[in-house]
Amino acid sequence: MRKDQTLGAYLFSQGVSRRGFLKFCSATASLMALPPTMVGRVAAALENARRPSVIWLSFQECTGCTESLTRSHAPTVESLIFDAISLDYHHTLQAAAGHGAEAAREAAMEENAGEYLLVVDGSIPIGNPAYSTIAGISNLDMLKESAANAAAIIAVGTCAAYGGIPHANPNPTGAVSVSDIIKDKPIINVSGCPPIPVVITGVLAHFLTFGSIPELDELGRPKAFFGQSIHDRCYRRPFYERGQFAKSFDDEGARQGWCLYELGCKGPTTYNACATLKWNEGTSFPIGSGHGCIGCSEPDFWDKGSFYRPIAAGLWGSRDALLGAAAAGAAIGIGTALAARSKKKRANAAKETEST
Amino acid sequence: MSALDTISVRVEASSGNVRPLLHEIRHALQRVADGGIGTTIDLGSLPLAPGEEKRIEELLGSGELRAELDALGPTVLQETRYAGVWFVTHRNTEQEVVARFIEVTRVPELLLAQEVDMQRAVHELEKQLEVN
Amino acid sequence: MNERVVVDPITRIEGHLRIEAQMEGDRIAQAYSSGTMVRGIEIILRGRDPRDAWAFAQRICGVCTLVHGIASVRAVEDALKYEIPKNAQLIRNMMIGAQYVHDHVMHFYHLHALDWVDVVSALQADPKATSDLAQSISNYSKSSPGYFRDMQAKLKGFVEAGQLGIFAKAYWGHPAYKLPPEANLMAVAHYLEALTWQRDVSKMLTIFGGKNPHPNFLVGGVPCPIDLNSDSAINAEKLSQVQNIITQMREFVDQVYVPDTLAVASFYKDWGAQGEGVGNFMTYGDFPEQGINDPSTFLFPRGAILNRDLSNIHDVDLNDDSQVRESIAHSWYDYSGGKTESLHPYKGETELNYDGPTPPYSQLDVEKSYSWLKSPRWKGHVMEVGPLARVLMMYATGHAQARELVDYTLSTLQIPVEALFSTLGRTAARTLETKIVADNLQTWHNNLIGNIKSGDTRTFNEVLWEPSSWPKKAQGVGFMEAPRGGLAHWIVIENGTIANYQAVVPSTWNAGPRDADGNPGPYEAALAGHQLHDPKQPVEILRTIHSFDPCIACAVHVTDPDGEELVKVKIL
Amino acid sequence: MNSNAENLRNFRSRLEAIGEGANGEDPMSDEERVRRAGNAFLREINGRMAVDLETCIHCGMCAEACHFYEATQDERYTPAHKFDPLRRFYRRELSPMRWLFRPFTRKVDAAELREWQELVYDACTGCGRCDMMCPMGINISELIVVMRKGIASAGLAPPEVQALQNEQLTGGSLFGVDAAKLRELVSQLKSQQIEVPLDQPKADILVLTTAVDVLVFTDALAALARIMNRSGASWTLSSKAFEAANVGLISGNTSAQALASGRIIDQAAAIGAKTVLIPESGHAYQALRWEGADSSGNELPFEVLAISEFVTRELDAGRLKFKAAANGRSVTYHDPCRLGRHGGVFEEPRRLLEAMGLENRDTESNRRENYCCGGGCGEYTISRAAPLRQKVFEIKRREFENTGADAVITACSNCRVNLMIGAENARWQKPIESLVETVAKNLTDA
Amino acid sequence: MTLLDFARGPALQWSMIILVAGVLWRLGGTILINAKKDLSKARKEHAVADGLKTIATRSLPAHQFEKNIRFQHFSGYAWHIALFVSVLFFAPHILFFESVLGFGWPSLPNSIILITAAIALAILFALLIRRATHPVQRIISNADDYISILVVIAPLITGILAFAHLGARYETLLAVHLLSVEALFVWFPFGKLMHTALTFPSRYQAGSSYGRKGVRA
Repeated sequence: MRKDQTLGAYLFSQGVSRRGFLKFCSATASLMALPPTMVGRVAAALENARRPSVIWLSFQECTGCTESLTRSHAPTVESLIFDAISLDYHHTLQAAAGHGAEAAREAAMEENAGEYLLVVDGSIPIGNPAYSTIAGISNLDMLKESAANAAAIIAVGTCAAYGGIPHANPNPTGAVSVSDIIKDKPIINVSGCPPIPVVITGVLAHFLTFGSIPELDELGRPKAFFGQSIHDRCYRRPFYERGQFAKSFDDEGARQGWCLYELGCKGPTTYNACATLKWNEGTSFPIGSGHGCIGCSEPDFWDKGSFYRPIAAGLWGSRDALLGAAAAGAAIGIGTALAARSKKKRANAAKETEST
Repeated sequence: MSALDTISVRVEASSGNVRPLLHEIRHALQRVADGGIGTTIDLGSLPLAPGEEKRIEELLGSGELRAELDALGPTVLQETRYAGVWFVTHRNTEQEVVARFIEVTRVPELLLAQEVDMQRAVHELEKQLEVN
Repeated sequence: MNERVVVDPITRIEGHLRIEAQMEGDRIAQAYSSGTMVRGIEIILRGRDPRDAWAFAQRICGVCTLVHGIASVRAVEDALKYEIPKNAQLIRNMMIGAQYVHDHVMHFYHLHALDWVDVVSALQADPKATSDLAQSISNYSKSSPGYFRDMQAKLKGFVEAGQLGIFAKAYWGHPAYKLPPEANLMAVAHYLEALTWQRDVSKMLTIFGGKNPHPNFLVGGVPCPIDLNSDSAINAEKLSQVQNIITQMREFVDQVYVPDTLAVASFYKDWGAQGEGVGNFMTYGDFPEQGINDPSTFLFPRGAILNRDLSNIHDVDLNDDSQVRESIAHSWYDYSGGKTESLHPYKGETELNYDGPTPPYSQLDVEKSYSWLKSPRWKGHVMEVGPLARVLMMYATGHAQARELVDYTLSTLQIPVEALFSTLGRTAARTLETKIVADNLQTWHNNLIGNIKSGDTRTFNEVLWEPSSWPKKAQGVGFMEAPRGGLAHWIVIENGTIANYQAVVPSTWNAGPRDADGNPGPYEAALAGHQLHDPKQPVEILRTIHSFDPCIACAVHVTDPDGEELVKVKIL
Repeated sequence: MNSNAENLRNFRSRLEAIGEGANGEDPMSDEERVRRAGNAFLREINGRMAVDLETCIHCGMCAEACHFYEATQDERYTPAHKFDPLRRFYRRELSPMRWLFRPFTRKVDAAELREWQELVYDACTGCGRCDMMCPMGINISELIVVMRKGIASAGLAPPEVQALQNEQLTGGSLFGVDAAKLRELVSQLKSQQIEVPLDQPKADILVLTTAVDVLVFTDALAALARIMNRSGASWTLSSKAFEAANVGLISGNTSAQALASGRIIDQAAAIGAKTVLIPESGHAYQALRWEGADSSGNELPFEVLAISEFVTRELDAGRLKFKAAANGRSVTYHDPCRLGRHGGVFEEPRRLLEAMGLENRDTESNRRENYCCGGGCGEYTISRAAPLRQKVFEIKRREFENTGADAVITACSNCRVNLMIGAENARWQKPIESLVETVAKNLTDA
Repeated sequence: MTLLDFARGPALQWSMIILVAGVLWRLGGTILINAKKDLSKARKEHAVADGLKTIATRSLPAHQFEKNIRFQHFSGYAWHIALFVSVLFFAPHILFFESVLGFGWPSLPNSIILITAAIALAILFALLIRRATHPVQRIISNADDYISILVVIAPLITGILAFAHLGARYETLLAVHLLSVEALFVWFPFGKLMHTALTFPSRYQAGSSYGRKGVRA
C-alpha cells in the first residue's frame, strides 16, 4: 500500500471484494468497541483512510507493551505492519540498528511531518537525562524532538501514560509520563501493564479510520475501552452481589469462581476492558485465572497497597501508629484530668474565703 | 453436621447476561417479523463467564442454513434453530476469531452480492469473453 | 584507521544497549558494552509486601515476561521455607517451559533472523525452488509453491510501495548475507508464520496466569485453582487446550525451527569460529521434579565450567559470600568501600553515580564508568550464562537427548565440537534446548493430569500466606534458568516487608562492562577480533550480540540497602 | 387528726409568709454571681458527674419521667434541660476537651442563673425518677443538686428557701421552732402520759424530730415517743440538736448543710449514741444517712436509721409487737423519694403495713419508679410554684385513685404536708396518714 | 494522589489516629476527674456487681416508663441494630476490621445489608426530623446533635450509593464513602457519639451509686 493510496483502493487492488471489505469494517468496528450500527460510518471512513507513518519510541520500559502488541489477533501485528500502518521506527521489531535505525526515524519524521503518529512506551526519567539514552540522546530530548511534528501521540502502557513502575515510590530516576512533558499535542493514553493488545490496535484502528483521536476519559484513555470498571463487567460480579467471596486461593469459593474481592481484587477501581475483551484471543483474563485484578491500568497502581490487600482494608499503615495514638490520647487525657483536679482544688481553697 | 452438607451444590459461573441476551433477541426477532429493521449484537461487548459463549451457542442451536464466506479469512454465517437469528463468526487468515455477532435479520447483509463486486464481475466477465 | 564504531541503539533486543567498538584496521580491538537505561526497580521494591514482589520484579522485563516473577516467588518461598503443592510445581514448570519455547522461537525469527536473512533478496526467489528447499528440510505442511508465491507477492507489494516500515534502512545487500534468495524467502515466510504461531502458544500462560505478557503468580503456589467441574478453574477443557498448545509447539519446533536453524547455519559455518567470549559457563539449574531444593532432579543441571573444560563441573552455591559478587568498577555506581570492591548480593549496595558525558553525546569515556550494568563475577571469573551454558552443562553431565541433539547438529553441519563455543554455537544451542524443553512440556502435562486423576487438585499452600506467620527476619534466594541464562533474586525480609532486594540477571552476566581487573564481559570479549566488512554497516556486531539474546531492562538494576542519599549524580 | 388538720391550716399560712421574711436576692454584682456559681460548680462536679455530663445524648426521654413535664408538657421542664448551664460550664472549664469546646460553648450568665432558678427549685424536686429512666444511666438529680448549689452560691435561691436556710443557720430549727417550743411540746405530751426523754446526758439512741412534726404533726412525735418507749431502748431527744431537716441540702448551700448535720453528729457523739433515728422525713434521712459523713469529712460513729427501719428491726427482735389483724383496711404506701429511691428504704414500710394486717396497694408507679409527691426538696415552701405543684398533684391523685385503697400512708412529713395541701386544694377526701402514727396505734400494749 | 488514595491512605490513617487518641483522651480525661470516696456506710457491698448489672439492665427501660418512650425506644433499637448489622456484617467492612484487628468473621449476604442500611437510614431521617420538631428534643439539642446524626447518616447514604454504583464512578463513591466514615471517626471523640464508650462507665456509676444505697438502678 502506497502512502498516497487509500485503504479502500489498496484492498481493492489486493483483490479483496466489497463483501470482504464490509467484513473487515464490521470486525474493525467491533475492535474499536463501536456498536454494530456504526459499521456504515466505519466503512465510509476506512475506504478513504491512508496508511499513517508510525514512530514507536521505547523509553524506560520492559518491552511488555511491544510483546503485547505482537499478541494482537485483530488485526494481527503482521497485517498491522503490512497493511494498516507504516511502522517506521520500533526498536524491538525493526531490522536496522544504530545509525541506520536513527536515520529511519529522522526520515519518517521529515517525510511525514505533521502527519505521523508517535507511539511511546516507557516513562521518561527527568532526574538525570543520562538515566536513559538512545543513540546518546536522552529520552527527554528524543521525545520532544519526535513529538514536535507528530499528529498525535499514543502513550502505550501505564509507564508512558502515567509513569508506571519507574514512577513508583520513591521514583529513583524521576520518571514521568508523556503528558507530563508534552502539552501541545493530542495524547491518547492506552494504559495497562501491558495494555490489552486489541486495545492498542483498536486505538490505532480508530486513528487510521477516522484520522482523529477517540473520545477520552478524564485520564486521557479511550472511553470505548476504559469506560467501565473491570468489576462492572466481571462475570463474577453476581457472586459479589450475593456476598460470595473466595477467602483464600484454591479454596472452594476460588474453585467455583466466586468473587475475589477479599483476596485484594482491584476490579472495582480499575477501568479496562479485560472482562469483556479478555486476553490472548479471549482465552482468559487475570480474574478468570484465579488472581485478583492488580489495577494495572490505573495511575500509580503500584503504590496503592499490596495487591492482596482488599480495597476496603484501606491503606492506613501499621497498627503501631494507632498504639502511639492511644498512648498520646491517654497521656493527654491524664493531663487534662490532672489540670481539672487542680482547678477544683483552687476552687475549694477559694471557698474558705468566700462568704455565703 | 446437618444433612445439607452432604448435598453437593454446584454453582455455575454466570454473568447473568445470558437470559437478558435471549430476551433481547426475542424482541429483535419480533421486530423483524413485524417488518421492522434487524439488530446486530456484538458478543465481544458482553461480559461473559467462561463457557457462557458456548452455552449461548448451544441454546441457539443450528438451523437450516449455513454460509461460508472466504474474504480476508473465513467467515461462517450460521442460521440458528430460530429462523432469522444468525450466528456470525469472522476469522482472519490465520483462523483466529476476530469478531462474533448475533444478527437478527432476514438475510445477513454480508450474504448479498455487492454492487461494486457485481460491476467488477461484469468487467471481468467481459474480459473473459474477449480472451475467448 | 582506528575509529570507534558505535552501535546505538542495538535494535531487536529487549531494552537499551549500546556497543562501542574500538577498531584496529578492520578488526575490533576492544568492544565496550553499555546499558543506557536505569529504572531502579529494586529501590522501588524496598518496604513492600514480599508477596507483591513478583509483580514488580516481573516488570523488569516484558519479553522474558515470566522469569522474574518466578524467581521472585521462589526467593520469597526460599526465605520463608514455604513449600508449594506438586501441581503448582508442575504448572510453573509448564509455564517456564512455554516461555522458553515461545521466547526462543521469537528470538530466532523476529530478533535474530534479520542478521542472517536478507529480506530484499527474497524478492528474487523462485517460489517453486523455495518450495523444494522447504520440503527437502522438513515435512511442514505450509510449503507449497503457491504458498511461497503469495508470500512473495505480499512482500513485493510492500517493498514496491516504498514504505518499508520496520525493514527500512537495514543492511540489505551487505555481502555478509549469504543465503540464497530461496532460503531468504522461506525464512521471511516463517518470520510471519512464527508471529501467528506465537500468538497461539502464548495462550498457555494466559490459561494458567490470566494474561500474557505478565501473567500472574502467587507466593505459595499458583493462583489458578484446579476443579474439573468448574468453568472458573483449570478443567478438562482447559487441560485439553493446553495439550493442543503443546502439540502445536512441538510441531513448530520440530518442523520449522530446528530445520530452519540447521539450514541457515549451513550457510554460516564460518560463524562457528568467532564470537566465543570467555570460555567460562555457568548454570543455576531449573525444572525441578521433586522440589526446588533438590538440584539432582533438575532437568537443567547446576554448575560452572571454566576454560571450556567440560570434564570438570564446579559446584555453584548462591548463598556463598565468596562466589557470586558484583563489581562496579566501570559502572555508574559507587560502593562505600570504593569502586574496586565487589559485593555479594545479600550485602549489595548501590548509589547511582553518573559520571559519563552529558547527553547528547557521541562517545563514552570507557576509561571511566560506561554502563548502568554491573559486572557480576563467579569466584572472580567472568561467566557466560544462557542456552550455550545449559547445553554444554547437559552435554557434560551426560543428558542423553542433549548429547544426541548436539552430535546430530555437529555432524549435520560437519563442524567440530569447538564450533559450539561461538556465535553460531550459541544460536544452535538455543534451538536444541528449545526442543528438549518442548518435549518435556508433554511429560509435565502428563504428570499434571496424572496427579489430578490421583485426586490431588491442590495448587496453593495457605500455611504461610499471612505475614503474621513469618519470622521477623528472613532471607533467601530464588533462582531459575531464564531463557537468557541463570537468574537469581536475593531477598531480605524484615518485619513482613522487603528490606533488601537484588536481582543478578543473565544479561548482567553477559553484557556487563569490565570489572576492576579490567576483564571484559562476555559481550565485550566475544566481539573482540571481529572483522567488520563495512564499519558503517556493522552487521557482524549485531550477529554476535544478538546471539546472546540481550535483555537489557533485565540487566540494569540498582539497590540501596542503606536507603540514604539514594541518588547522587555528578554531571561532568 | 383534727389537731393535725388545724395545725396544717396554721402551717399553710406560715408557709405563705416565709418568703416575705427573706431579703430577696443577695446584693452582689452579676459578675460576682457568675463567678461564685462557677466556683461552686468547680467544687461540686466530680468524676462521676463528669462522666454523666459527657455522656448525655440529648434523647429527651428523661422528660417522660418527670412529673413536672408530664403535668404541663412544658419542654423547659425536661430534666436534661435543667442542667444545661452546668453542662456548658463543665464543657468550658473541666471537660478534657475544654480548650476545643470553649469557643463553641456559650458562657453561663447571671440571667440564665435567674432563669434556671425556677427550673431547678420550682420545677424539680430532685426526686430522681429521671435517673431511673435515663438510658445512659445519668444521675440527673445529682446534677440538678449541683445546679442548685451554683445558683445558691450566686445568691439566687428562691426567697423562701433562703429564708429557711438563714433560719436554720442562726436558730438550728425552722418555722420558728426552737428549743423552747420543743420543751413546750414535750411537756404537753407528758401531760398525755407520753414520756419523752429530753436532753439525757447519755443514751443509745438519739432521736430527731422536725419542725414540721413539732408544728403540724404533733401526733407523729407522740407516736414516735410511744414506739421508742415501748421498745425499751435507751433514747433521748436533744434540745440542742432535735431538728432532722437540713435546709442546706435543699437550698444547695453546702456550708449550711454541713452545719446542720454537724450539730446532730456532735450531739450524738456527746451523748454516746450508737444510733441516730430519723423521723418521718425523707431529705433528713438523705442528709444524715448518705451525706452526713461526707459533710463532716469523717465516717459517722453511729448508725443512722429511718424510723421504719428501726421498727422493723425491733419487730424482728421481738421487742415490739403488733396487734394481730387489727385492720383489714387497704392503704397505699407512697414511697418518699429520698427515703426510697435515694435512700433504699422500700420494703420495711411495706413489711410493717403487712405485719399490721393492712393491705398495701401500690400505685402503678412505685418504689424506684414512684412519682414524687410533687413538693419535695423544699419545693412546697415556694409560694409561686403552688399552681405548678397542684398540676403535679393530679398525677398522684390519679395514681392513688387507681389503687382504690382507703388511705394513703407515707413516711415523710414533707410528703404528707404536700399531699394534704394538694388534696385540700383539690377537695379530695382520701386520708393521708403517717406510717409512724399507724405503727404506734397498732402496737400491742404489753 | 487521587481522591480515593487520599481517602484510603492519609485521611484514613489520620482519622483513625484522631479517633483512637481522641477517645482515650476524652475517656481518660473524664474518668480521672475522680470522685471523692463516699464515706457513708453502704447498705450492702454489692456496688460493683450492681454497676455491672446496670450496664446490661439499662438496655431495657423499666416497665413503667416503657409506654411513654415506646417510639424512641423502638426506633433507637431498630436503627442501632440495623446500623451495626450493616457495619459489622458487610463483607468489605469485615475486611477493614480484619486489617485493624487481625481477625475477621463471617459476613451476611449483601441484600440483607442493603435492607438494614435502608432501615437505619430511614429511621435516622425520622429521628432527625423529630429532633428538629419535637419541643423537648429541640430545646435540649445543640449543634453536636445535628452534626452527630449527619455524620452517621452520611456514611449510610454514601455507602448505599457506592454499593449500588449510583451517581458517580465507583472509586469516587467509595472515596466519598470512606471520607464520610472518616468524618465520623474524626467527629466521634468530640461529639456525643462518644456515648458509645461513655455509656458503660455512666451506667456503671448509676448502678453502683444507687446500688450501695440498696436501690436497683
